[in-house]
Amino acid sequence: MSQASTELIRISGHPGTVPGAGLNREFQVCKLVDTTTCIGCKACEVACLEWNGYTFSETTFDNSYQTMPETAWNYWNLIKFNEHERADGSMMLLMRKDQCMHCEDPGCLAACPADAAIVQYANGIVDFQQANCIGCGYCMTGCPFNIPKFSPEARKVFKCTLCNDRVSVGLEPACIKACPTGCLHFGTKKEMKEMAQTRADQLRDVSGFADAGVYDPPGVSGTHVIYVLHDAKNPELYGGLPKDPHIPYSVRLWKGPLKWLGNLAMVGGLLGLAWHYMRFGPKKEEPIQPDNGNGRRP
Amino acid sequence: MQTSRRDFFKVAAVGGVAATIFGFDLKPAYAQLKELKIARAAETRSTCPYCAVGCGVLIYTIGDKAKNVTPQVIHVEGDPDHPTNRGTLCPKGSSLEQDMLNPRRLTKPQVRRPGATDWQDISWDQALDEIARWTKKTRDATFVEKDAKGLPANRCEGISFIGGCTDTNEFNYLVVKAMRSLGLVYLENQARV
Amino acid sequence: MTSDAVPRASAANHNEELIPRYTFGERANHWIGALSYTFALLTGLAFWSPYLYWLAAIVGGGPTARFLHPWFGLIFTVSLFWTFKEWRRDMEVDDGDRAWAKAMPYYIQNEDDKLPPVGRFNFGQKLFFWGIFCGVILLLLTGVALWYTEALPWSWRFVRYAAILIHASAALITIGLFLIHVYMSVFLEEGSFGSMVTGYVTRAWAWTFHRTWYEEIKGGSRSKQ
Amino acid sequence: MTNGWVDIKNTDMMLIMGGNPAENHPCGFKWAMEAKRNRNAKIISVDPRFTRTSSTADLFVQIRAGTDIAFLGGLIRYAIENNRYAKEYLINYTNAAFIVKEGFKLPEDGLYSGFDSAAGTYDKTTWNYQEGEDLSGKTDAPASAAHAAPSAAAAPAPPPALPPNVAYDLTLQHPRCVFQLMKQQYSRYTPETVERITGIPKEQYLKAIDMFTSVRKDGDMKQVATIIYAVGWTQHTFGTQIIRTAAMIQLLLGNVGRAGGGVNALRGHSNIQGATDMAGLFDSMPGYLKVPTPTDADLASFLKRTTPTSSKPSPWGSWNYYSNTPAFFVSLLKALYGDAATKENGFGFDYLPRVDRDYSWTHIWEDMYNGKVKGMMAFGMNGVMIGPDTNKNINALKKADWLVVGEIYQDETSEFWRAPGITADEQKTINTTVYRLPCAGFAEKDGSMTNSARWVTWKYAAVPPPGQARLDQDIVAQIFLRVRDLYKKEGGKFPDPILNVSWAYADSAHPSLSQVAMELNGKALADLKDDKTGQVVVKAGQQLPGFALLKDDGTTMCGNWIYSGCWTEAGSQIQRRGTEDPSGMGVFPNWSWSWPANRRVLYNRASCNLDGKPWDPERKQVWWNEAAGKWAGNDVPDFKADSHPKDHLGPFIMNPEGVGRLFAPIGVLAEGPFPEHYEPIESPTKNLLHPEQSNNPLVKKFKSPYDKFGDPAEYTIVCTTYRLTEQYHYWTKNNPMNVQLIPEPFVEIPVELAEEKGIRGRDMIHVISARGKYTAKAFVTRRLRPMMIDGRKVYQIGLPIHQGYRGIQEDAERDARTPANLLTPAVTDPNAHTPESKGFLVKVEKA
Repeated sequence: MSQASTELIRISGHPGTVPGAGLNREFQVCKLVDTTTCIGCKACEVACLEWNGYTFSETTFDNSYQTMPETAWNYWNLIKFNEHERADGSMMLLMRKDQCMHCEDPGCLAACPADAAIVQYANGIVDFQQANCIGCGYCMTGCPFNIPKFSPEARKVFKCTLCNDRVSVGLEPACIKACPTGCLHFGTKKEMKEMAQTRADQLRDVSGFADAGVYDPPGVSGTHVIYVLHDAKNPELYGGLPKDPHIPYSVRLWKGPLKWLGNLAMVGGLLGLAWHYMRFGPKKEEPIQPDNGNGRRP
Repeated sequence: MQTSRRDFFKVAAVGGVAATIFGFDLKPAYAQLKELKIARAAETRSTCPYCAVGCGVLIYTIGDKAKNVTPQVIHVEGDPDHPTNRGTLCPKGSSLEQDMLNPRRLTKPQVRRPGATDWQDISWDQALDEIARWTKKTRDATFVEKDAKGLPANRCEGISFIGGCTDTNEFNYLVVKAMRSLGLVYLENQARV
Repeated sequence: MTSDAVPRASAANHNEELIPRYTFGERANHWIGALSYTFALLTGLAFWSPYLYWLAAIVGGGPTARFLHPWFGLIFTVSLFWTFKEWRRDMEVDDGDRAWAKAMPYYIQNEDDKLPPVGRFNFGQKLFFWGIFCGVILLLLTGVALWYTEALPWSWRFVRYAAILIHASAALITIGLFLIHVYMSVFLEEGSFGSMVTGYVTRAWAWTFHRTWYEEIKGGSRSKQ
Repeated sequence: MTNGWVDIKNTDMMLIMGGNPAENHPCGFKWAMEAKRNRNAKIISVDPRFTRTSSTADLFVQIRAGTDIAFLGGLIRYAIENNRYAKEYLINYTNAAFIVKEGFKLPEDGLYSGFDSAAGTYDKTTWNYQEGEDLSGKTDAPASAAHAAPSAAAAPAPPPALPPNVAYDLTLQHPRCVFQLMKQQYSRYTPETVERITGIPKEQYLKAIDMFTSVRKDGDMKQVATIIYAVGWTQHTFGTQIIRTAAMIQLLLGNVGRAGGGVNALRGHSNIQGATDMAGLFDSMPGYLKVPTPTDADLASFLKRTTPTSSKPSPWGSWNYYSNTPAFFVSLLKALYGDAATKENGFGFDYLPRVDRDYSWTHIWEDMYNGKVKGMMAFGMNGVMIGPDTNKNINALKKADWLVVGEIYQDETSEFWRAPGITADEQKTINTTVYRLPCAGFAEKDGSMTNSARWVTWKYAAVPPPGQARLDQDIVAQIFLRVRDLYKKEGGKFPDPILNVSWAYADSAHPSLSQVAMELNGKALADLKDDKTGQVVVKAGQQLPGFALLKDDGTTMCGNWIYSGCWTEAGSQIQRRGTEDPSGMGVFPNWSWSWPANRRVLYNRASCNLDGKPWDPERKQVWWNEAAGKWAGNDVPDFKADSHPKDHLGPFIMNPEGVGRLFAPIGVLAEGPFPEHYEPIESPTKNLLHPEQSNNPLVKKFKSPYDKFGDPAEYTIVCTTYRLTEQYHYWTKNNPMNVQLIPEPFVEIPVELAEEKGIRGRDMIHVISARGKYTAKAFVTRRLRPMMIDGRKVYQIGLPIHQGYRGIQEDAERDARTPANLLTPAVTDPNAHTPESKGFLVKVEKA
């Protein structure tokens, strides 16, 4: 994509300006995951694997339908299962597709030290550029959703690309296309938000889920993957979806005040030493004086 | 195909590390988008072989169906035009690529002889000749023209044919035609169980 | 420095005589440590700020820098632990150091003649050593966590959060100490740098800066250790 | 399916029972979700375990496996008692008003009238309508006795037939009218009884049936409910009767024929609908025509026996479409035997084998085990794994002379001789010759498949078969042609059908499937003339436009009458790709082609009231156009196009009655006109309705040493088997992607049972039935709960069926290599001959 570099609105570890900063596109893309119509079929998992060219990895049965405990560097999309018993004793099988949330304010990108290893396109997609990735793993610390995963073989970090190879030519992501029940939907952020809200209202008014709602966490300025939950007050039930995700405070401290304090200290130190040299000059050795007995100089 | 692609990925990944170890990357290309892997691939319309929803699938193959290309599958996804599935596929349908590109596929006729503990290869010609011979021998030995009450039977009671779930209508019809002509009554199908 | 108001003593002919200060092992270890620290410093700085990311190019680019940084850190740690083993006694803080510490402003203002005599290492050097030592312990612990971030389970993510802060802070402390160390040994205190290269100092140098130590060893002269 | 996949979006209420569409038909299930999202439709999920379908349901009810008739019977009772049924529909479109013959007895003791306990069969004479006229209001009916008497007296001579004129009572008050009998039959199915049988607490049960019947509150016809099922109903020894109960409910509530309604069987495989249509089954001929039996002396007597005559209230009409059976069957014979089928030889009728008994699936293995069946050809069919009682099947194959397996992967059937437990020494004693032929995968062959909604869709080949693999049709053709050559050269037993069968494909060893599809559609063998005008409608040699033109005089040929219209002179209809849906109701009239005659919703005349106006004007399917004097619609009317509503022609045109059958008379079903609850052959309890007749009286058990049944005192746990959404039968265990999703076999067991047995999740356990032992890891879950059955705690466990002894994990010995069907019993439904695999008894042990 020739225009891709101009459409970058954020670049990790980048000194100076960003070519697309301030660029206003007509719309940003968004993936809507309606967990209330998810049937946990894992079509999205397979479609993701197939499209992205990853294949078999060893798994073991773990008293669950869940394929593996967490997403992996070569498994970007995982449905998390939770058998949940409601207060009235009725069962719920909560299923949530876990993948990169494509945060508006991405913690991975904030933490990344490598120039352009993580970029954010104007359409909202946060993309890892493995060619620039140095494999430091800071993105894994910066992400509040436990998404970026390190490949020991490639020594790079990988995650969902929101199929930007498909999106850039006008197709929908592979998982979206596959989803049999339409629990996954793709469109503009504005429309997905409206659609999610309509569904949440329906769940509240028709299906009796008083706490139904939309998950679009403000802590990361919203995400480009949003959820409809039966119980938006307890997102943790859905395979540990954080209640109030945000870039970790330590990452903010590290990339913010600490960095400026450190820079100041280092530059200040250098200047101070230079000043000292100019003010006091070098220490020179002196000829040995006879001992006057008190151990001090005469 | 599938193995080589995986290997290719490994090589690419290792090569990438090597390139960055030995090279300099002062000027990163800001963002390199992956090319769409099916951009100009040939597209064939088919039907998923699994359940009876009958989802339309698009099979993408190498080349553009030109004469000098032997097509091989590179990707399968749902047919967005199909009114039932509208492009969607379940986890089985989504993995159809690996159903075709599967190293476990049978690729040659084999025979297991009486008392043998393993398979041996056999030519198609010989296999078909032997099967035809068995069929005739068993039919002639077990054919019932009239039953105990003297009523017409015309049954071959020594051979059964069981048909599978993915056989096409036309194949099923040919089976009925051939097998009923041989007098088979033990004619059953996945449709029963 | 005082002027030539006081004529050179009779021992003047000894002033330029060389006496051993650092063994070959100590010097080799120092320079292994110095190089590994410098490398870790440069690569670390590359990761510290986008404006210094170009530093990574010095070692062949970001991935290589990331790959080597922890290894050089480890080398430095090993080197430092060896130093610790060798110099632990020399680095013990004693009563004399307390007096020296009170007189530190004189040291800063190059009025060394107002300082109490010191042994092999002065209190400043001891501070430097222990500062680096503590810093490296922190760097090591947090560095391992950062090295294998992927091995830390998500439920232990607080370790990651702590590690990035502590690693950076500890690094900043060692950088401060490092700058002072390099400044003093290379620029400020003439003869220091040479001593770590050749292993020898002049008697005058020893007498000037480490008089107690000088008194202890003054019998010795340039000879193979 | 009476309706279709997309049509589900039009519904207001779904009862999903005996099926798990979210897992097994995910892409079809989207339309259920669409109904939920767009119409606020509700889903009631009734299942032995909480499935992923249940997770989307508005109400989940856990039922004991095999007690569905009790559940549904109670629903019928509730609907009648609470005036939640479609009265106009019921009277005019069903046989509710028909009067049943005197002497008919309901099964209060578990048996209908006419049971011969010695033979274990029914004399169905009394399962018939009474001949007569309108008896409305004449409850005391001496006339009926008069009518009943002669038919009872005439019993021995001809086999009982339906009377042409049926006595009826439109007030539904006559004590022997179908409605009253049905009411009486299900009056025993009170919520309390249902609770004791099914284990569903009464309050929950009432909530479920109240929710379902709420669509017909006070008889209001606007809303529509659908019933969706799959083999969870079929695979019982009373499977057909469960489905009939559902059909009765849908008739009672007036949901059949309507958009968003119907009785919808979700077939489990891509083309078993087509395989059934094509009659790859012992007991039918293509297009659901009957098979000849030894007692059919010739074609004429066969046609007389199999062609129904209409049976209805005299003022009503009945199209009785199967009255065209002679045209369908003769055209089929012309397709099968071509020029060798002449009027003189009964169109080759005698070439067909005569079917005298049950040759179905379980009998194949029984008879092979007994040394009768010597050879087997299995194409794409993993016989060892699929049927019940794997051990028996393996031991049967040991006794066969030869086996031909056409497959794309190494399967258990072709390797039965080295199944786990068979030593090398034992292998040397197995004398079966096995040929394993590499076939083509789905993407490598063209042809048409028929989905569950009866849409016949063509697919194209994308790639050539790998290596030496060949197309399945080529292999069968080549075997057949070689056999034919042998008979030509050497002669043999009755070679005529083999030599005379029409195999006139351009390349006989590689038959072109489009040519075969054209044969299925049929063509004119002589110029066909319009009966009235005498003008030629179709010229000799032309493709037929549809089955209406089929003739019984040998001037047409047609391989399958219901497929007539699929490949006409206008071209291939099954390759059409029109995406337009003008009505917005998911009809898609120009997408591929649906049998019969491109109708998408069957019996759609019933979507209108007597006057021909849609019950719900917002969901208009077909309607009577008075001006044009014709039925018109968004769908093709499944009806006689010019039949004025005043003619009162019945909408169920395939029945001789012209109406839907609440009561199934004489020949329709083996074990009774109304479904009755019977326990599975292996059940933890006696039948609480009639302990003396616990099981279906018509179920036969085999006598081989493998046909053992468990004592409920020892085998206390109810086990059910099923598929998972991640895997497809015994096929995807060869596909790494699917193996990754479900890497190992497991058994779902309730937490309470696990605690009792000291089993933790991931522990290896044995599941043992009287027939075999299955080993897998325990999946301890709260989605299965212990149930109270008549005051006693009963556990249910669930067993996915996918793994066997050949596959990625199996070959790496990462699992115990035990097929699930080691456990299941070889007992079948007496109507459909489908084996029981959904409810049987086991015990569980820690491994």
